[in-house]
Amino acid sequence: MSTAFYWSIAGTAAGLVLVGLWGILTRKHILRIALAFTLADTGVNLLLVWSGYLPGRTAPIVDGTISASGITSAVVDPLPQAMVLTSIVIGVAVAALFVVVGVLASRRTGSADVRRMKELRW
Amino acid sequence: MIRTLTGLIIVLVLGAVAAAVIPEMQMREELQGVGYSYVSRGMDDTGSSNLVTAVIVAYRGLDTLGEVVVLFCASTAVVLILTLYPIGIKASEPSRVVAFTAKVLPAPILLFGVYFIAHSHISPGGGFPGGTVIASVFLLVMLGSSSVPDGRGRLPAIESLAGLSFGLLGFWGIMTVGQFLNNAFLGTGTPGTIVSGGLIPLISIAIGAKVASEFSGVFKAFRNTGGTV
Amino acid sequence: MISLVMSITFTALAALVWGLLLGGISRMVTARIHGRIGPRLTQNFIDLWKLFRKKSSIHHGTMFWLAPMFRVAGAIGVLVLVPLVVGNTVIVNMSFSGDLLLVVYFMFFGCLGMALGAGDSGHPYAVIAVSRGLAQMSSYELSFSAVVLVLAAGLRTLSIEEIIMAQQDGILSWNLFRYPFATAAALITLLPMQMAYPFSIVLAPQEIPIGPPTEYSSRFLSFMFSGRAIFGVAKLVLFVNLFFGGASSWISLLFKTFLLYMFPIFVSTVFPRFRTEQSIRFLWFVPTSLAAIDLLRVMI
Amino acid sequence: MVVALAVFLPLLGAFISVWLSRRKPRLSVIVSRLFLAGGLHSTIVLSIKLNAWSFSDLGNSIILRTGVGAPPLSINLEATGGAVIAAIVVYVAAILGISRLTSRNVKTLPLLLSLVTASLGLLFATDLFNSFVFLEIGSIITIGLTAACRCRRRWEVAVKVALVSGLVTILYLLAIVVIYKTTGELRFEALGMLHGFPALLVSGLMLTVIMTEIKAFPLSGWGLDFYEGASPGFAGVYSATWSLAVLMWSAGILPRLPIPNLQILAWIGAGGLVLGQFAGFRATSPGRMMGYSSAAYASILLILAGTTTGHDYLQLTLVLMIFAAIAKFTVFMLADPENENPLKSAAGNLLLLPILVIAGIPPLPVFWAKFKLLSILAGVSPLMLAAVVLGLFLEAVYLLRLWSKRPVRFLKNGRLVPAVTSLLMAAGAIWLTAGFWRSLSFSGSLLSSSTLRILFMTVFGAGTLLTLPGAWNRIKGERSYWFWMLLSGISLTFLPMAGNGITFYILWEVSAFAAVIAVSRGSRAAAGTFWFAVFAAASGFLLLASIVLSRSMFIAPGIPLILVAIAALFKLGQMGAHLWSVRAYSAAPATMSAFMAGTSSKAAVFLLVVAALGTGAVAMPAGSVLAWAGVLTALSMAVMAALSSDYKKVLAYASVSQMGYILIGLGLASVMGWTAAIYHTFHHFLFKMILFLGAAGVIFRTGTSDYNRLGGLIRRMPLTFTFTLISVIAFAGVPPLAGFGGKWFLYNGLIETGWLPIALIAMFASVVAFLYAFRLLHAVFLGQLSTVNARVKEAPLALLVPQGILTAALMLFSFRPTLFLEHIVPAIESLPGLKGVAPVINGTIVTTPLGNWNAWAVGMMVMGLFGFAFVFYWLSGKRPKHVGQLDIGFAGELPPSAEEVHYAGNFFKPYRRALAFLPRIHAGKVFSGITEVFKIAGDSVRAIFTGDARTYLAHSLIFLVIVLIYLRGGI
Amino acid sequence: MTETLMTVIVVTFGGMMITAAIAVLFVRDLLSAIIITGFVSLSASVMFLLMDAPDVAITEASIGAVLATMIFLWGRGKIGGDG
Repeated sequence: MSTAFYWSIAGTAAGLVLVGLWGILTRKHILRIALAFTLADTGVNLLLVWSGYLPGRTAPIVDGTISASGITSAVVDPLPQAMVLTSIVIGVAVAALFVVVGVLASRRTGSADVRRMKELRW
Repeated sequence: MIRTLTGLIIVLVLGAVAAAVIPEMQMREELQGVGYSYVSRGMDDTGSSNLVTAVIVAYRGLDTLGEVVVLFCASTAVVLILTLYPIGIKASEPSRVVAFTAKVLPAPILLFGVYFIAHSHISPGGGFPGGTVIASVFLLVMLGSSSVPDGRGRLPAIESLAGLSFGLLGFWGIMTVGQFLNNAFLGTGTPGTIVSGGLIPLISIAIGAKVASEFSGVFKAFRNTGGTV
Repeated sequence: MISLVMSITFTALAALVWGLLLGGISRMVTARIHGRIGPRLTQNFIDLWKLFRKKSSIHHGTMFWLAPMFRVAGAIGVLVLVPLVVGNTVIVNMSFSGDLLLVVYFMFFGCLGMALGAGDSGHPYAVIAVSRGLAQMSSYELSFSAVVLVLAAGLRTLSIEEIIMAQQDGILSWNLFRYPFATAAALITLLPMQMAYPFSIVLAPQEIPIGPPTEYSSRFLSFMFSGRAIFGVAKLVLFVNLFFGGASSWISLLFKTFLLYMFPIFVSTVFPRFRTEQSIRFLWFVPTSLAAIDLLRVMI
Repeated sequence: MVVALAVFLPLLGAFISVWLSRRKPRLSVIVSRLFLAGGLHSTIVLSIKLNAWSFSDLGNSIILRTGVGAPPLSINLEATGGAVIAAIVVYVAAILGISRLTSRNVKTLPLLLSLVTASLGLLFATDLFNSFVFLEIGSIITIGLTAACRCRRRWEVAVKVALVSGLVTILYLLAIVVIYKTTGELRFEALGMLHGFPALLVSGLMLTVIMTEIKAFPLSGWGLDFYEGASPGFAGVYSATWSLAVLMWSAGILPRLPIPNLQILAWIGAGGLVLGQFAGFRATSPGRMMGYSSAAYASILLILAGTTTGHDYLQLTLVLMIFAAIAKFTVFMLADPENENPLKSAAGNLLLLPILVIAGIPPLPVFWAKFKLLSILAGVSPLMLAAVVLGLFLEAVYLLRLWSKRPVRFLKNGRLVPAVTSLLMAAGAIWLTAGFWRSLSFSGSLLSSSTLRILFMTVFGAGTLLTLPGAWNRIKGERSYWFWMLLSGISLTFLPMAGNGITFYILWEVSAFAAVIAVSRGSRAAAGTFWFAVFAAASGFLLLASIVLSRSMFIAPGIPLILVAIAALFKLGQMGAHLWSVRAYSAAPATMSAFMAGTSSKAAVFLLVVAALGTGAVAMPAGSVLAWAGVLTALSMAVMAALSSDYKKVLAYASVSQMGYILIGLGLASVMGWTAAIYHTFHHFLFKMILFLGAAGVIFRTGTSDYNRLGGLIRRMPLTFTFTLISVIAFAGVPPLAGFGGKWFLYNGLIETGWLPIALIAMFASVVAFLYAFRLLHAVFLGQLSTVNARVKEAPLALLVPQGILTAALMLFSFRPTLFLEHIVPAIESLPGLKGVAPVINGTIVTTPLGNWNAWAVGMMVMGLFGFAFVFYWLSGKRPKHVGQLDIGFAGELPPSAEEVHYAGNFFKPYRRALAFLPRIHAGKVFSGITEVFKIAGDSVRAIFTGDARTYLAHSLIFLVIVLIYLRGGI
Repeated sequence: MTETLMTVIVVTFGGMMITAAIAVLFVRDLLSAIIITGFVSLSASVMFLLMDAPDVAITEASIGAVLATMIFLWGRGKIGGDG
């Protein structure tokens, strides 16, 4: 049963990444692209945590319920979680900067359409 | 239309790749690789009962320092850009509901944030969420007042100080045990208590302060441009 | 050394006399064809002497001054580089110092001097004549080069001496018969070389009273006349040597050069004048094609 | 500790400056500089500890441990020798760039300082996730600083960078998921533990990430836009800090990718190099050109990763990347693409060095790496070699165009940056050249005959010395070029001493590019320099290709000979390539033209001699091709010379035409032919030098080289006229002067071999030479003296004395050619592989199987006859008096002004008319045709860079899909 | 919490998240898109919680859901339009 849980999370995460990529490739509005990025980021983060998931265990926080000796079979992998924390913060930092840049860019070109931002090419 | 379809095709192909690769990633029953070591040695090495915090702050403190720098750079860039190229108008008068909320809520939220930061080594939380929560207090206060709070120099000072202390804590480690950002050279204390985990609480505070001041700076910059936030 | 100088002096004087005589004959013949009486045979000698006696009063510069010397030196130089009579050991001059190529290239020496003098005169029409002359010269040199190559490659030698010796087996061994097309080409090029009609556009400016002969007067002009007379003879001798079996005696040399000299004169009188570009194209294509036939024969 | 200081000092500085910059902006700059200086000091200490400067043990490292425990639990920073050197470059660039970046807003300081930390972190990183964090810092700072700098298109660029880095983030994290899930590790070593499908997926993802980050074609779209649109100040700092770090980091990752056959990387790189540089060929903005150049370096990195390993790999990547980074930094610091004003003089000069460094011209540092790379590629695949050489050539072309058009402006206060970076590049050149010194050889063993060697050295050395005094006399508008001429001449002089291909190549290129620089300083050089540089580059690359193809020897039979021959023909400026030679000769400073036409063109003859000997003499078919090329050049260029009316242009055409005879001689591959070639080489040197120096004098005094504005100068410059007259008679081939000898040997050789058609055309060409020879003398020195020039003086002594010396030599060898021949003929006879018989020298007589030539006797005779005529005239009566130049018989009229009477223009009108039936083919048109094809190719390639950021993302994803399909071996 | 319940929650949330994600791309109103994105983030934080990652869940909820949404809202206010 836990395999169904496992695979459905993977499916959700992969689906989010793909939808996000699709959005990045096809949307025109700069904020919409930023949203698509956020979606893809969320998917990737899910995948990361998913990669450290072990069934039937608890969070990697040692409290009274876990004995020090049996800890290796009691908690999930902490490293992916640590990485996701970093990734979330980075994601929001990039998103903030992107939104600011996007806002100023669209005020400059008079439109939030990325197709208008191709003065530089070839 | 063509673009949508092309995008769809690319995405579908990538989906096929994903469909091919995900089944390769069979679920494991046991910890593997470094994960096992973190779990088995984590508490002894770092004295933190929150192993995620142990990894973040102690084992892979360098990543976290980098993460702080990411945030630092992003907020500096945002503030810089919005100062260089100001847009919009000054803040407008807040509605009464907001003003009321802004008076009532800050204290409990602030407490919550401080708790997150201070207990990062024993319970879920940590500098990042804690800092964010504190920053949201700042935001709330800002929304509640008609003028932008004049924190000139204070926010950057906190930012500077927090960043410097993080870095200097790192150097302290080098000078004592030759390992940058080592947290354990002063002893790790009893896991599960507030005063444990070596330097972890200190680093968490530094991170929290930094994150809080940075997000606050960003919000201030946003607020300066006027608008809803 | 002294014998060489004497031999050269003799050759040069003889060529001068013969050249002036030939010139006189040509003036007479032309006059007869035109139905005139024409000048005396000795008219050229008289003219030359008269010019030489008159003192030149003006000059235009160093090169103007030196041009007649170039002309004379160039003409005599060509003459003495060419063997005159087969087997004559007394008058061999400098004919062992160089081969056909040297002679061909040395022929430019006098021309260059003339041209420089004309240029230094500062007279635009003089230079127009030079420009036409050079253009035409470069054109006939194409076919003449082909002829030289035919001879050199066919006879495997560049030495004029040896070219003559190769023609000593009877009249059929003459290059005239061995390489008839090349000879024809060479004879055509002889016309512009002698500035005969239809290639006489070069002379046009001096037919109205402008151009080099106007600027050059008296003694300068006498030098140039002598140079031209000697040069003409030298070219005739060269042609005789190259195509007509050389000369086995002085009589035969005189005879052959005389006959050869008559050729351009007769052609001149019946042809009108080409424009420069017409003559350039004619010389590029007609004689060169003729020579090319023999060149192909030689190559195969 | 030192490592930590090196990496984190700037970060501490950043943390301080974020506060300080609000309070005390100027102090914060100083403090930041101090922190950077401290970091720089640490890196230097590190480099000394690691003995990194020997460039030999680049793998040595000092490790900084972080966190708790040991890897794989914690993260190490590993300062390897190569990374440390790159780190020094990062620091230097940051310190130099700081004033430029903060000049408008000091609040950018924290970002700049953080960028240094991020760069160093990435350079020293050993962990995949740690690298990711540093990559993100870099991206964010790039976006931020791009947006913070004031230039028109910053927003567009910032959006594009943000989008691309967002995609890279996603792909990289996906790769990390797969890696961690599969191996349970995050160190770089984890990549090696992958197998099967995950390995494939990770390779695809990482390759896409890396190629996007390093801006390798075809994933370079955003990078191009970035370099074009970002402010030059930031683009410069970026390229020497962040871009360098990313490249070095990628260099560390690429070989670890779990791809079964890494050579595919090299193919991707080679293909990208060619296609990308085709696209770059069309770039017009300087920034974009630098972007394409950066794509080229990314491609080279891929090639290196695919073909080299171990120490070679470390060394090559390091050298290539750091010097390219320094050079690019310098270019950007000098450039201000926003401004369309023409450059001040200094900027053009300063711009050249970095551009030559990027283009890889020896002995500049990048060259050594490129040379080694090409030698390695020669062993891998000739096709790849060809692709790389073509790509590098195209890159050189547009870089040189960037320089020659000089669309950039020099900054008033920015002299420190170019000074420091130039010093660094020069130091690198010296350092690397010293390192490669053992591979150089000056034994002169390329040409076995010492006589010929000495001959060539004499030509080169004497040519340099004799033109040098003239180079001090400059016409108004020309800039000092004597140094470059001297440099070119010195390298040429040593050319015959070269003992192997690489030595030869270096001397050749130094000489060529020094000449390019010298030419560029003429007052009207703009037209000539670019094509000169292009052909110099083309011949250089061909030569380089042939050298690396033939490995140990200089020339091996087969392909390289053709390459060398084409290289030599380019250098000679033969028909087709005369595009450059004529333009450059006529555009260069006058004395420089003399040097080039008279002296440095002989280097190509030397090359051909060496090449022909290397293959055991020129084989018949190749030889006849050479001869035909020569004879057609000789004729066509002679006609062109006769029909043009510019003094220097005529000399230029004439010079090219005369080179044709040398080619014919060499093509004959017989003793006679070679005697002709060598004889002509030497004498052409003599008389062409005299002619060009004479022209230099005339142009110097009159300021014009237009025939229509000259004339009559014999009266003002009699000595120049005399020298010119003598050399004209000589090169026209009129006995008794020396030019005849060359032709005589040549025709002897041609008739001996039976190449009669060639002989015929050559003879015709030599008569056409007569046309321009006379026209030259007339139009410049004879005819009417223009009133404008009525007061000009004789040429300066600096020009006259060399002419006098050369004329004396010319006269000596005209009358006594045997003095020359008795050394040369035995030397040529002793060369291997030449057929035919040698001319026999007996006293003053030279005899061949066909004829004989006694120059001494002929000369004496002519002198005697001339003297006789002269004396005869002199003695025979009263001398005439000199009259004014307008005092001419003019059909009874008074001639108008001197100018109107001087007849110089349209001189051989009938000739032009007679030639009218020929189709007029301009070499310029042929080359613009070729250029057009290149342009179309470039346009179709660069069409993929639509400018829409999402297209760039699609490129990355499509590339990912293709790579995955390829790696999987099909769908 | 039983395995079955967890699976049901995950499948439900997963389906909603993907639907919502597609909706973000296609919904007309930008404000709705931003709010839907916030919803996706919030759902993700629930999933993190289910995967025994409370730290991540807290962070995602506070940073990913709230902070990011605020930033987007600010951006929308500055740009306007609903493209």
